[in-house]
Parts: sequence; C-alpha cells; structure tokens
Amino acid sequence: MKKTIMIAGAAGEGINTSELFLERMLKREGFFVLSYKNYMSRVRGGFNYATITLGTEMVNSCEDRADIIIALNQEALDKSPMMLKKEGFILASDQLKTDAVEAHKSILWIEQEPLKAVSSSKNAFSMCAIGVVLKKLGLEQEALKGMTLKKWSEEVNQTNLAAGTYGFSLLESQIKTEITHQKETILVNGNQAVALGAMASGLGFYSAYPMAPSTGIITYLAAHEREMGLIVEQAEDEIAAIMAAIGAASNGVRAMTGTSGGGFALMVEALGFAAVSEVPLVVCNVQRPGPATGLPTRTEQADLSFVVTASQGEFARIVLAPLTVEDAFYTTFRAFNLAEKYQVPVIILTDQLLADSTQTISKFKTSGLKIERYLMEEVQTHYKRYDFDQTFGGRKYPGLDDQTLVMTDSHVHDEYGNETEDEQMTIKLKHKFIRRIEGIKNELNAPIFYGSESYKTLLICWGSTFGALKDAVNALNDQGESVAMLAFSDVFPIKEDVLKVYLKENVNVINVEGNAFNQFGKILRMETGVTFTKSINKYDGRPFNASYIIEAYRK
Amino acid sequence: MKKTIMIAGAAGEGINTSELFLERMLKREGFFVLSYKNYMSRVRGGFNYATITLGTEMVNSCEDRADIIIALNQEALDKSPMMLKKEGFILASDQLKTDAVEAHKSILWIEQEPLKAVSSSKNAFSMCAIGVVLKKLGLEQEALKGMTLKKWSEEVNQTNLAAGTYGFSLLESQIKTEITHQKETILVNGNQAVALGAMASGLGFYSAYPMAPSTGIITYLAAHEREMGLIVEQAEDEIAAIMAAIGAASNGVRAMTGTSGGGFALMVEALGFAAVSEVPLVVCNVQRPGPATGLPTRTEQADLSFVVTASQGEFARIVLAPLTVEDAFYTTFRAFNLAEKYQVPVIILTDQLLADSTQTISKFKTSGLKIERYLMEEVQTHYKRYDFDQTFGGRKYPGLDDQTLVMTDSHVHDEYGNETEDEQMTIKLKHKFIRRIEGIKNELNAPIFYGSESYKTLLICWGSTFGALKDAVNALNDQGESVAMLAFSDVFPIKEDVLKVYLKENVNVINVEGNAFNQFGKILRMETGVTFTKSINKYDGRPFNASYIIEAYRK
Amino acid sequence: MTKIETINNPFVMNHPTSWCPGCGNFSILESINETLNDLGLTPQEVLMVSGIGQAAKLPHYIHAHGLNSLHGRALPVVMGAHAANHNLRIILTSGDGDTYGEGGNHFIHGIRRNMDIVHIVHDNQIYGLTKGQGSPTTAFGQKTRLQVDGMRPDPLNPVALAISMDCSFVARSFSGDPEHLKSMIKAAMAHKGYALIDVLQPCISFNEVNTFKWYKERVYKLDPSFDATDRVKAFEKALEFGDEGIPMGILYKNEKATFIERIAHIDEPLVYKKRTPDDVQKLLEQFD
Amino acid sequence: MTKIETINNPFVMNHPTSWCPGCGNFSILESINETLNDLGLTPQEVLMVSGIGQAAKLPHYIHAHGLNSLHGRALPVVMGAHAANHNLRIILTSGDGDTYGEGGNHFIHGIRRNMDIVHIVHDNQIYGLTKGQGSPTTAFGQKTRLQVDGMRPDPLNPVALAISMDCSFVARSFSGDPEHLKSMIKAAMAHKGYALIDVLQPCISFNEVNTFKWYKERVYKLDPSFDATDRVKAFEKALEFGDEGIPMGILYKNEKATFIERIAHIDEPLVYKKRTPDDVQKLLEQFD
Ligand SMILES: Cc1ncc(C[n+]2csc(CCOP(=O)(O)OP(=O)(O)O)c2C)c(N)n1
Ligand SMILES: Cc1ncc(C[n+]2csc(CCOP(=O)(O)OP(=O)(O)O)c2C)c(N)n1
Ligand code: SF4
Ligand code: SF4
Ligand SMILES: [Mg+2]
Ligand SMILES: [Mg+2]
Repeated sequence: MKKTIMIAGAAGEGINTSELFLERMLKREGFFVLSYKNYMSRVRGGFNYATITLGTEMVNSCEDRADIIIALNQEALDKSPMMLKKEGFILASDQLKTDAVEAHKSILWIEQEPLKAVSSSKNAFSMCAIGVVLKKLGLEQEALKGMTLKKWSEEVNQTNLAAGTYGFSLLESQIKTEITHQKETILVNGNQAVALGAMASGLGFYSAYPMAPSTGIITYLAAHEREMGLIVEQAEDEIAAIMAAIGAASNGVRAMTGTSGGGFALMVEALGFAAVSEVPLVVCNVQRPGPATGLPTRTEQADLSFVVTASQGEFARIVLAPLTVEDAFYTTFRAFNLAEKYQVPVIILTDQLLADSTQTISKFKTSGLKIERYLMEEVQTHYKRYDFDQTFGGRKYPGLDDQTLVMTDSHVHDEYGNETEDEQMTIKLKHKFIRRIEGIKNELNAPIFYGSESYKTLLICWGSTFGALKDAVNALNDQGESVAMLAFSDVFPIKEDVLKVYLKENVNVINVEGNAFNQFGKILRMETGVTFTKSINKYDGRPFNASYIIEAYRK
Repeated sequence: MKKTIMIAGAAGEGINTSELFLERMLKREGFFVLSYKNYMSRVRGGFNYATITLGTEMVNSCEDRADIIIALNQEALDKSPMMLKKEGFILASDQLKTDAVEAHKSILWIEQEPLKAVSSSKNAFSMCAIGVVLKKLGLEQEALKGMTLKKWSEEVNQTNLAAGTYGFSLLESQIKTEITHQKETILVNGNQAVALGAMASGLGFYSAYPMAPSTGIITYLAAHEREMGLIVEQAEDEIAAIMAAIGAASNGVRAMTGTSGGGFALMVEALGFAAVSEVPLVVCNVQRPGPATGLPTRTEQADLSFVVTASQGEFARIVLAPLTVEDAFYTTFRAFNLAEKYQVPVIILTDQLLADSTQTISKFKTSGLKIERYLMEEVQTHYKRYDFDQTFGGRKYPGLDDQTLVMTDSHVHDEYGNETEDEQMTIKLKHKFIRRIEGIKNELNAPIFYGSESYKTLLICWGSTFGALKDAVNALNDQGESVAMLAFSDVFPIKEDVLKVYLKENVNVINVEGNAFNQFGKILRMETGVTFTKSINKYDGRPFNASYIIEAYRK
Repeated sequence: MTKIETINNPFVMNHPTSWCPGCGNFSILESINETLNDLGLTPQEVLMVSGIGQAAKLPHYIHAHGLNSLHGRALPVVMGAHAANHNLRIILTSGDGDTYGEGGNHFIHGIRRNMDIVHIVHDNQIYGLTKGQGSPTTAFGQKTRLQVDGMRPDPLNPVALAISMDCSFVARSFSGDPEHLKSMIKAAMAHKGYALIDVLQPCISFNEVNTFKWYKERVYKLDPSFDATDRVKAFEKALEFGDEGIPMGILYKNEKATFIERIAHIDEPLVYKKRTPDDVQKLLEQFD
Repeated sequence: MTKIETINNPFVMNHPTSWCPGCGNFSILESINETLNDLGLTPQEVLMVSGIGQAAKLPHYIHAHGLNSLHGRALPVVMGAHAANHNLRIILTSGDGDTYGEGGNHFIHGIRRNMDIVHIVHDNQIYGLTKGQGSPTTAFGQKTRLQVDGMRPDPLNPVALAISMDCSFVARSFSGDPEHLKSMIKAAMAHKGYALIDVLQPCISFNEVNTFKWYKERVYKLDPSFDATDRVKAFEKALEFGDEGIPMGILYKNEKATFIERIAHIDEPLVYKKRTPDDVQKLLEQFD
C-alpha cells in the first residue's frame, strides 16, 4: 500500500502546517511517510505544494501523482487534475465551484457554510480536509489529536480541531488499513538529520550565512544551542562562516559550516586553507540548481564536479553524499571522525530533495557510535604540527596540554609550521597528501549493491537519487527485467577498481544523476576508465521519481 | 649556441636591474634571450636569482645550470658551484674571497679597489660584471650603451657605465659569435603579452586586486591607462574585481580581470554569474603553487582541474593555456572574440613561469587580427536577451541603440531575462549551454604536433610546459629516440576524439605536467577514455627544463 | 499618485511582483517610478541594478534596463557598468542584508570611489527572502526566526557608517511616507556623486518589531535649518535611532569630484571608444 | 628595551625575519614581545593570529601559539578560535590592506560582536608584500607603483570608521614611539572587549610619503583630559589626520558585554566540554 496526498496552494496559505499535522498524525498511527516540499523562492503567493507519500513499509521516494489533493486555491484546483492519479480525488472549497469544473467527478466539494458554523479558524478548510483524509485512510477520530501546535493558543487549536472533526464526519466510515505499529521510528528531514549527526559527533561550533535550502541546518542547531551547549553563529558572509569554523576546529572544537552552491563558491579559498593547514573541517553543501542564483528552492545534483576539485593547488579531501535522510545522520557522524583522522576537509553533499524531505525512519542508534579524535596526548616541546611522515592522527591544538605550542599556517611550511620555499618540503607536502588520499580510498565505504543478482543492466547513482532508483529497480525487476543498482554515498576519492567486481560481460552500465553533464559518470570514467552505455538524467529542478526512471530506462 | 647567465643574490641587491640591462643589450645585439626570475616571497634579503638564456635561434626554455654566474653576495657565491655548468665560471667580488673558495678555479674575482676608483655606483660590481659578460660573449663595447635607465639621473647612468666599461676591459678580446640581426623582434614577458593581447582585442576595462604572480598585468595596464584610454581599477577584493569586469562587459565594454589561485577562488561565484547572465568575460589566472597561500612567487600547473569545474551548477566555459610568451598575446586576443561570440566566461591559465619569463620573440602582428563582436544591430522592442535558440551572437547591451531595453539576470530566466521557475525553461537553458559547448569544441584549436613522424612515444603537455618539452623532444630525437609531442593551448572543453589520429599501436602515451595529480591527463581520460602509460611531473615550485624531462623519460 | 500618472508613466510595468501584499517595497517601487517619470527620463536612460533578496527583485518590476546580480555584489557590478557607460543613470536598489551584510566591504569601498549613482537600501532590518534571520541592522536583543534568544551583536548604523566614510550624500527616508521618499530620491538624483538613501521599510512577514506603526511613531523630519555639511553634527544626528526618534532627510552632503571626474583622461563613455588591434603597435616599440 | 629583558623574555624568538632592515614592523614586534612579558603571560596562554602580508608574518616571529591564515580573513578565524577557547589571549596582528581592504567586511562585523581580543593593525598606508600598491588608507592623489597618476579614491579613516561602529576600544599609535605603543597594547590587553590599535608604521621600501619623519612631525599625544567616552567628540578627533596633526592615544572607549558574555549559556570554553553521541537522544524524542 502506497498513497500520496498533496496539499497545494500559495505560500502563506498554510501548506506547511497542514503537511506537518498530517505527516505527524499518520506517523503516529504507524504509517511510514515521506513528505517533500515543492515551493517557489518567495514568501507569499505563487504556486507551491507539499506531497506526503505514506505506506505500511518504509517509503523510499515520493510520487509525482497524488491519490488525494487538497487544493487551497483556484490555481491549485486548476492544476490538480494533471497531478492526480487515475483513481484519485480532489478536495476543494465549494466556493471555487464553477460551471467548468463542477462536472469533474473526482472533486469532493467542501461546503463552506456548515464548516464556518463549526469552526472560525482561518485554516478551517485545510483542517477540515485533513479530517476527510484521515477518514478516507481508515484512521480513528483519535488521530485528530495531532492537530495542535504548542505555540498556538488553546482557542486556535480548538477551532482547528473542530474543523478537522467536521471533516472526519463528512465521509462514510472506511475500511481500516492493517498497520503494524512502528515504535522506534522518528519523523525527521534531511537538514535535521545532518544537524543531529553533527551533534552526535560532538559538534561544538557551527557558523553559517542563511541560504536556501541549507538554512534548516542552522535554524535547527540555533534552536538547540543552549540545550546542547553549542555556539551557533550567523556570520556576515560565507567566507566568515567557513573561516570561523576553521578557527574553532584549529582550536580543538568540532566545527562545521553549511551552505548551498553560491555560498560554497565563496568558501573555496578557505577550503584550501583548511587542507594545507590540516584543520579538520566539515562543510555541508545542500545543492540547489545553479549556475549563480539559479533556482533557490529547487533541487539538482550538479555541484559534484565542482566540490571535488574546488580550490587552487592539490590536496586531499573527502566528499560524502548521503543516500537518504537516515544515512544523512550516520554519514555526517562519520564525516567528523574522518576529518579529524586525516585532518582534511570533508564535504557533505546533500540537496534540496533530501533537505526538504521528511521521512519516517528508524530512530538513530547512538550506542554503537564512537567519537574518535586521533590526538597526540604527549607534551611536545618542539611540536611537529606538520610532520611529513604522519598520514593520519598526531594532532594537538592550543590548550590540549600546558606546554606545547602550536603553529597553524597557510603556506607551504616545514614540519613545525614555519613558512618555507624549499623544494624538498614542497615535494614532501605533496607526497603526504597523496598518501592520505590512498589511506582515505581504503577507508571509505564501498557502494551499496541492490537488485537482481543476475542483472543485465547496472544502474549507478549517488546521493539522494538512491530512493527513487531503488523503487525503480524493484518495479523493473517485478516487471521482468534483470536490473541492479550501485549507490555511492562515498563519492570521492574513488578507487580505480571500485567497479571491477560488478562489471560482467554483456552488462550495460547506466548512470542515473540529477544533472545534465553526467558528473559522477565522468568522475568514474576518469578514475576507473569505465564508460557508460547510457545516462538517465533529470535537470528541470525537480527530483527524480521511480516512474520517470522507469520510463527513461525503457526509452 | 646556447648560453645561460645567472645573476644571484638577495632581493634589493639589484638582480632585476642587471637582468634588465643584460637581456636588453643582448637582444639589441641580435641574440634571442629567455630570462626567468626565481625569487622568494619577500621584499629584501633572501636568496633570489634570475637566469638569462641566450642563443642565436629562438630560446624555448630556460636551463637550470649556468655558463656564467654573477654572485652578488656570499650566499650566492656559496651556492654557485652547484648551479654552474662544467665549463662555466663565476664572477664575484674579491671581498668575498676566503681561503675556502680561493682555490676554486672557475671564479673570476673582481677587485673592488680599482673598480671603486672608476665608479662610485652602488651597483658597481654588477655593472662591472655585465661588462665582463659582454666581452666574454664577444660583443662590441658599443653594446654597453644599453646600461641606462631614463628614470635615473645622468650621473647615476654615467657611473654605472664606467663600471661596465671597466668590466669590459678586464678580459682579453673574445671570438665574436656570428649572429644574424633580428629586426622585427621584441623582448616581452608573459604578463605583458597577456595585457597587450587584451588591448589588441579592444580591452576597455580591467579590474584586479594585487596578487603575485599576476600583478604584472595590472601594473602594465595601469601604466598605459591614459595612453590607451582604458579604465584600470584596483578593486577592494577579488570579488569586486570580477563583478566590476562583469558590470563593464554587460554594458558593452571588453573587460577582464586577472589574479592568481587564491584570488580566483574568490571569483568562483561570479564566474557562474557571468555564465548564466551570458556576459562575455575574460579572466586570467596566473598559477602559483597552492593550496591556499602556498608559494606566492613560484610556479605550478595545478589549477586546471579547479578552473575547469569551478562554480556551482552547469554551464559552458572555455579554458585556454598559452604555450609561450608569444602565444599568450594571440591566445588572449582570441579569448575576447570567443567570449563575445559564445557569451561565456573564458579563463586564460598562465603561470609564474610564463608571467616572469622575458623572451625575444617576433613582434606581434596585428594586421591579421580582427575584433569580432557578434552583436545584434536591429532595434528590438521586446528584446530576447536570452533567446534559447541562439547558440552564439545576438547580443545587445544598454545604449547600443536608443530603444532596446536589456535585462541581465542571475537566476534561471525566460528569454527576456525575467526570473522563472518553470521546468521547461530550466531544461532549455541546459540545452543551450550544451549546444554552446559543442560549438566551442569545434571551434577551439587542435593541439600542436611536434617531433618525429615515426614516434614510438607521444608526450602530451599543456600550457607553459611547451618550451621545455620541445627542447627535450629535440634532444631525445637527436639522441636516437623516436618521440613526438602534442601541446594543448586550448585545454577545455575537449573533443572526445581529439587524440584518435595520434594514437597508434605500440605508441606509449606520457603526460608531462607541472603538478602531482596529473590533472590534464585525468581530464583527457575523462573526456577521451585514453589512459597514460607514464607521467612526468614536477611539483617542487620550480619550472620544468629539458634535462629534467629527458632524465625522467629515461627512468 | 493617481491612476492617470501611472498609465502615462513608461517606467510602470504590469508584471506581478512576488512581494507580500502590504509590504513596504511597493511604495519604494512606486516612488522610484514616479520620480524617474517626473524627471523626464526615458527607460533607456536608466539602469536598475540589484543584488539578491526581496528588495533586489525590484529591477524585474520596472521598465528600464536591469541588472539583477548576486547577493551582496551590486556595488562592484555598478562600478563596472558606470565605468563602461556613465551616460546611464544608475539606481542601485537592494536590501539591508545584501548591502550591509554580504556586501559590506563593497559598501565601504564603493563610498570611497564616489560614483555618480543613487543607492536605495530597503532597510527592513531583517533578511526577508530567506525567511526571517537577523540582518546587520536588526536591534540588539531582537528575537528572530533564527536568533530565538535575541540578536547578540550590536546593530550597525548605516548612516553613521556612511558619514564616517565621508559619503557624499547620506539620507534617510521611510517607505510609509512616499512624498518624503520621492523628495529624497529626487535630491539624490540631482546630487553629483554617490547618494545613499537608507529607507526604513516594514517587513510584514518577518519583522514583528519594526512595523509600520513602530516607524511611523518614531520618524521625524530634519529641521530645515539642519546643516548637512557639518560632518561631526551629521554624525551626531545619525546616531539617533529608536525610541529617541529617527531623523529623516539629508543627513550629510559633501560635494566632491566623482569617480569619472577623478579619471582625468575619461570624457566620453568607454563603450563608445573605437578600438582596433593596431592600437597596441605604439606600445610594442617600447619592447625593443 | 635592554638586552637583558630580551634574553629573559620567553616570547622572543631567534628566527630571522623577512622584513626589510629599518622597517617599522620590528618595533611593533618588540613592543608586543615586551608587553606580553611584562604582563606575566606565558607563550602557552597567547594565540597570535594574522592574515597575509608583511605585517601578517609576525606570528612566525614570536614564541606563542600561532595562526597565519588567509589574506583578509584573520578576524573570522579569530571568531572561531575565541569561541572555541576564550581562555586564550588572542592578539590579531595584520596589515592595513589585509584588515581594511580584503578584510573590510569582517572588520565592520567583527566590531559588532565585541570579542575580547586585541587587534593591532600595522598601518603603513601601502601594500607591502605585493610591492607597493595603494591601500585603503593611502592618501588621495598619492603616487604608487601601481597608481602612477595618484590614488583616485578617498582614503578610509579606520579610527573614524571604528568609532562609527561603536567599537569598544579605539586607539592610535606609532611604531616610531615604542613606549607609547607599549602603553596602548597594555591598555588594550586590559580592556574587556574588542580593542583596535591602528599603528602608523613607515614602510621604507614602498611608501615614500609616509616616512618615519613624516609621521614623527605630525603625531601628538592626546591631552590627558581628553574624554574618550564621548562618541561624537571621539569622532571629531578621529577625523584629524595629516598636516593638521595626528592624535595618538585612546580615542574612544565604550565598555559593553563581550562576545562570550552575550552567549548566556557559555561559561567554560567550548573546547573543554565533554560530548558523547548519546547527547542527541533527548532531541530525538521531539521527532515522534
Ligand atoms: C552568496 C549567497 N548567500 C546567501 C544567499 C541567500 N540570500 C538570498 S537573499 C538573502 C538576504 C536577504 O536579505 P536582504 O538583503 O535584507 O533583502 P530582503 O529580502 O530583506 O529584501 C540571502 C541571505 C544568496 N542568494 N547568495
Ligand atoms: C586572496 C588574496 N588576494 C591577494 C593576495 C596577495 N596579497 C598578499 S599580501 C597583500 C597585501 C598586503 O598589504 P597589507 O595587508 O597592507 O600588508 P603589508 O604587506 O603592507 O604589511 C596582498 C594583496 C593574497 N595573498 N590573497
Ligand atoms: S518578506 Fe517582508 S520584505 Fe519580503 S516581500 Fe514580504 S513583507 Fe516585504
Ligand atoms: S616592504 Fe615595507 S612594510 Fe614590508 S618589510 Fe619592507 S619596509 Fe616593512
Ligand atoms: Mg532586508
Ligand atoms: Mg600595508
């Protein structure tokens, strides 16, 4: 069972609240949900919608067509038929009823007059619609209790509830879906998962400059700054944000910054500084479509080539692209240990799809996680901050003991951090970076294999495309194809033989990416020599879904 | 005939003046020269040297060992024997004479007492040494006339000349070298060649922030601002520099900015802005070793991967890496036409080697050059600034006529420049960029082939490595090897079949690059699928020379 | 503003905006439109430049040349545009975050150049487009969507800052008083040199403190006798903000040579200069 | 400074510098060394931070913790360092180009935060390391290696700018008067909050105008009666520069809560806080 509910209207008409209530109620009733926000770069007006896909098992990807649409205004109503599944229906206020649309069988008109009689809420329609949806899905009236917000007054909450209850009464009782109650699940989005992963890893300092779709990370962290004993600082610009994170990290605190493409672009010089000064730094780039301002609130996977080579000169770095909301937590946790082990910058590459996807997932397990710092504990009178023989570990920072002095430097330097122009030191520094890259390659996670063992086609994806591709692979195999997939969360650096075990004769290799330039496909070709027979791309600012992949596959 | 003269000492001891005098005199006598500055990132002191390699034919690359060394101080004298050719000799002041070095046969001690008697110049020693060198090379005393600077007083010039004349008298007369006088040559360095190429192409506006080794471009342009009717502006930072260039270019003036790695890093966001707003922009990145501050006054070819993918999102761009000082002029000229034709950013990638190499070359021919602007002349009442069907040309700017209004925008936009979030427009924009890339690939120059037609080894280089590799190829073939080279000045984008005609069975392909990560080799593998059998790299901050390449080849 | 004026005004565009109904931005847009028309300018003579933000969308809503650049980078892009063609009348219109936050360095150095442009800052004391974070002008202690415990840094006083940089024209106005605003824009357009107008602009969506009412109760017009040429007095006046009242009007004025006037060899705009490759031949002679 | 003091001073390093003999930087270095020693600090308690430039090489020449960052970016790196460990005494020492040019935005916003640090600007009114271009403080019309016809923009007055930003401690000194300089560093170290000292420093290689003599003839000490708490008076005084004389001393002082004091929940430095993955469990409950 998989159903999708869509709430469509203008910014400011209550889409977010309705989505929040609905996904929370469904989750509490034991459904798995995955919601996604599809919104314009504006504060009020425009055409926005949220989708909530629910099922009795983990929901991997959103659907682009809905079973139920809650249309909050005329534009939404007009666009609804195109976004509706065959058997679906639309909920709309009877005040939008015109001769043109009246005939449409799949519209359930909610009469405003009786509704107004029971509820004075300005959101009466959407609350009522939620009631209808719950009844339709066969839930108990009890579930409506989730329709409250602490920050609202008792009165507002009551009148909303009245509208919901009214909606619940509008339909005949429905057949109940069998759901096994999921106890240990949480409902969390990608930005929150990154923030939580960072805090689990001991984050102490976060600085950022607001930028969609990454702002959710700092907003979440700032709200918990006091409770968690963090310092969260809004910087004057992205350069300051990353430099401040480096300043904190070089003084022993786990530190991070987050941004989106344009902000990341401004951080590029500092990225190289973190690398050459060997300061463990974690940067999250929540991708949105570029170039430049691009589409501020949409999604794309088109910053990979950029982040993999960003900054002048040559150094070791790690790029991780979480596959799912759940993975975002564990991968972010891992990022800090890797950064501190190899003393390199680690870039976490998510995107608006992941950032604005709220998903029911297993509660994060922290008992198995360990913060590893790789510090040098012994006092050093002449501390070799940049020992050329050390591939990992051995770090000290000011104040770790009361004797050692630490020099952090942005030039080519000798082992103590004194700037030098010596040829041999210059070479040694390169060799150290190269050794680190080899170490990192051996430590990173192999791609996840999924699908038919006797595959004729191997679909390769990275990052957030995972969910849609997984659903597509399942569907294709169900339809009699023999396909499998490889999903990379650890996208850089790449071992030359990473694909070797998966390549067999007569197997087609297809890369599936949310960009037009086949960025990961090209990186794989560069690093492994493997060429693709076909590519499946999406680059209209909207996320992949399974049916799009299936269609492209069949073409 | 090929000889190298080295002037070594501390910053502030007159290396630059001696080099300038010597290269100018040699050039005027009909020699071809190539000089290179090897200096530390400091204003006074340290150990610096300039080399001047001269010959009776075009000099392609500098040598790392000298025939004559002018040692200006003790440190220089101590280091000289290691830098001297077998038959070479050293010029030093007799005041540096100690028991330890006295025995060294190859040192010509210049006695200070008689010298002081004829010249009171503070540069008496180096001027005298120049006189010795001229005599040694068999020139007439006349040549010493070049030993003057307009900005110096008559008195200073006279006393310098006296020292030179004294030096000239110190040796017996030497056998004269046969040289054919080169009329139409000039003596120019890489930064000047870029500046001149830009002005030949109609540059009107240049903005930059000082940064070694790129500062020479703005310094040269600023000195000729008035004469050439330019506006040359020192910006508050590199972001301002590139944005100002975009502002000027979007208003119809050919504009450029120049910087080195760290400054380029700061320009990355704006680069994407130029791309999506389709403003023709030329950026010169004079590479120095990174990461971060790196080695400010040294050389490396390690920014290629970075500039090829810099900035979020996907767009068309061109990267050109001039092969020689001469090529820097014509390539920069070409850059502006390409930028304006395709309305894309063009990055010129030089390096400290090229920037600080002064070479005797044929005088630039401007008669065959044509400034091509690809403008739309007709008045447009609703001007489609971003017509999706236009692969090149069709540009208007404010004021080109008195009717058309022009909108320049950084978002995804419709053809008029209005911001849009439409899926179809987003796709169309991508397709336009992809069409442009195809157009550009077909327009860019093929690599230069040089060497034995029956080559068993193909050496591939890009940018400034050309000169040293050419000399190495000549030497190897003279020594009985069968080698050829391919030199890319147009390094990105690359046609998939670019190497096809050059690859034969049993031919080894070796990439020769001034970096450790084989950046161009990797790009070629990514774009063409070709893998290298071997790589020759240099990454100690110093330039390639032929003997280094030969040795690496033989290993 | 009457309907008729609007209809005959070539700058007015019938493009829907993406601003919130009731936002102070509308009145700034209308004031610019009317002033430009009143001055008898044509759309072809005007270049509207902005960065990124809600305010920065303005060039899309006015019928003139437009340049919607990057967040924080409008001033340097203006520098190039002005250098290329100083015949164009440039109006830079952007937000407080854009100008004083991301663009702070360009702001201080832009003033030093004294370009002949008008710079209108829509100062809503908040980041609007990104949904309610504190901006450089948000008051100390003010709670926002991000600063849930209140702003920690001290606010920046843009007019005092501009005066300390000897900005050649520094004014303050209020979007809720379009007559005053228009008079300021007119004076700024008449001024030769860099003219800054910091316009107080209520953001009804994210700034619950600095509302229309809040401003209305505090703004007052500078006394006509106020001497705007005395830098120290101007500075003192500029420090007034908040409950003690907010002075509106021209706080400081110091006419001095403009950017273009400082470049002795520039007369006609760069864009009109004809150039050929042969132009460099005379330079090549110096390389003998 | 006597030889004996130098020998017993743990901050003194016998590392050769790459500064030009006779440069004003030497006396700044010595003044810092001595002041730190006089205050009884140990090298382990001090973190020297800089950007890039000639001045910015200083952390390499002093025996303490060091952080030589990027051109223009010393202040934000200090912000992170200070947030991580406010027990460290941070001295930021960098050039005028670094601080007011490339780093201008961090300068104005750094002031707003009022971190408890000392910021010493080696103001030689020129770009030294890059060999003689004009800096933000180079006088209008002054000729440089790049600006062959003279500087076109107006110079920035750093102390007036800082006062306009309500910087909590603003002082000026001169490398040619080490006693005065030391007294300023001492006062800045004693001050709780962001303390700026703009130090006039002759660059003998590239600034032929602002020589030792030029400064010497113009600087004068503020009258002891000068009231450094009056912001408007301080501003007026700060405007004095050049032939009319250059006041040295503490121009402005306004004690207020520091960066760390403004973060109510921070007491011991962040770096000492123990954290475990389980810490997030309490947050996860909110995602039910
Ligand atoms: C480099 C970069 N960083 C961040 C952003 C995101 N961003 C867009 S507008 C804005 C702030 C808007 O505030 P303001 O300038 O005050 O304008 P307003 O929306 O309030 O009118 C930010 C941070 C961006 N577009 N680019
Ligand atoms: C991003 C970047 N841009 C430019 C430079 C080159 N650069 C190094 S130091 C410097 C200016 C130095 O001037 P100042 O800060 O006044 O220091 P001084 O050398 O005069 O002490 C510049 C422009 C750089 N290192 N990084
Ligand atoms: S968010 Fe604020 S500033 Fe932006 S349009 Fe809405 S009310 Fe105006
Ligand atoms: S260049 Fe100037 S500032 Fe730098 S060390 Fe030399 S004299 Fe001092
Ligand atoms: Mg704002
Ligand atoms: Mg300086």
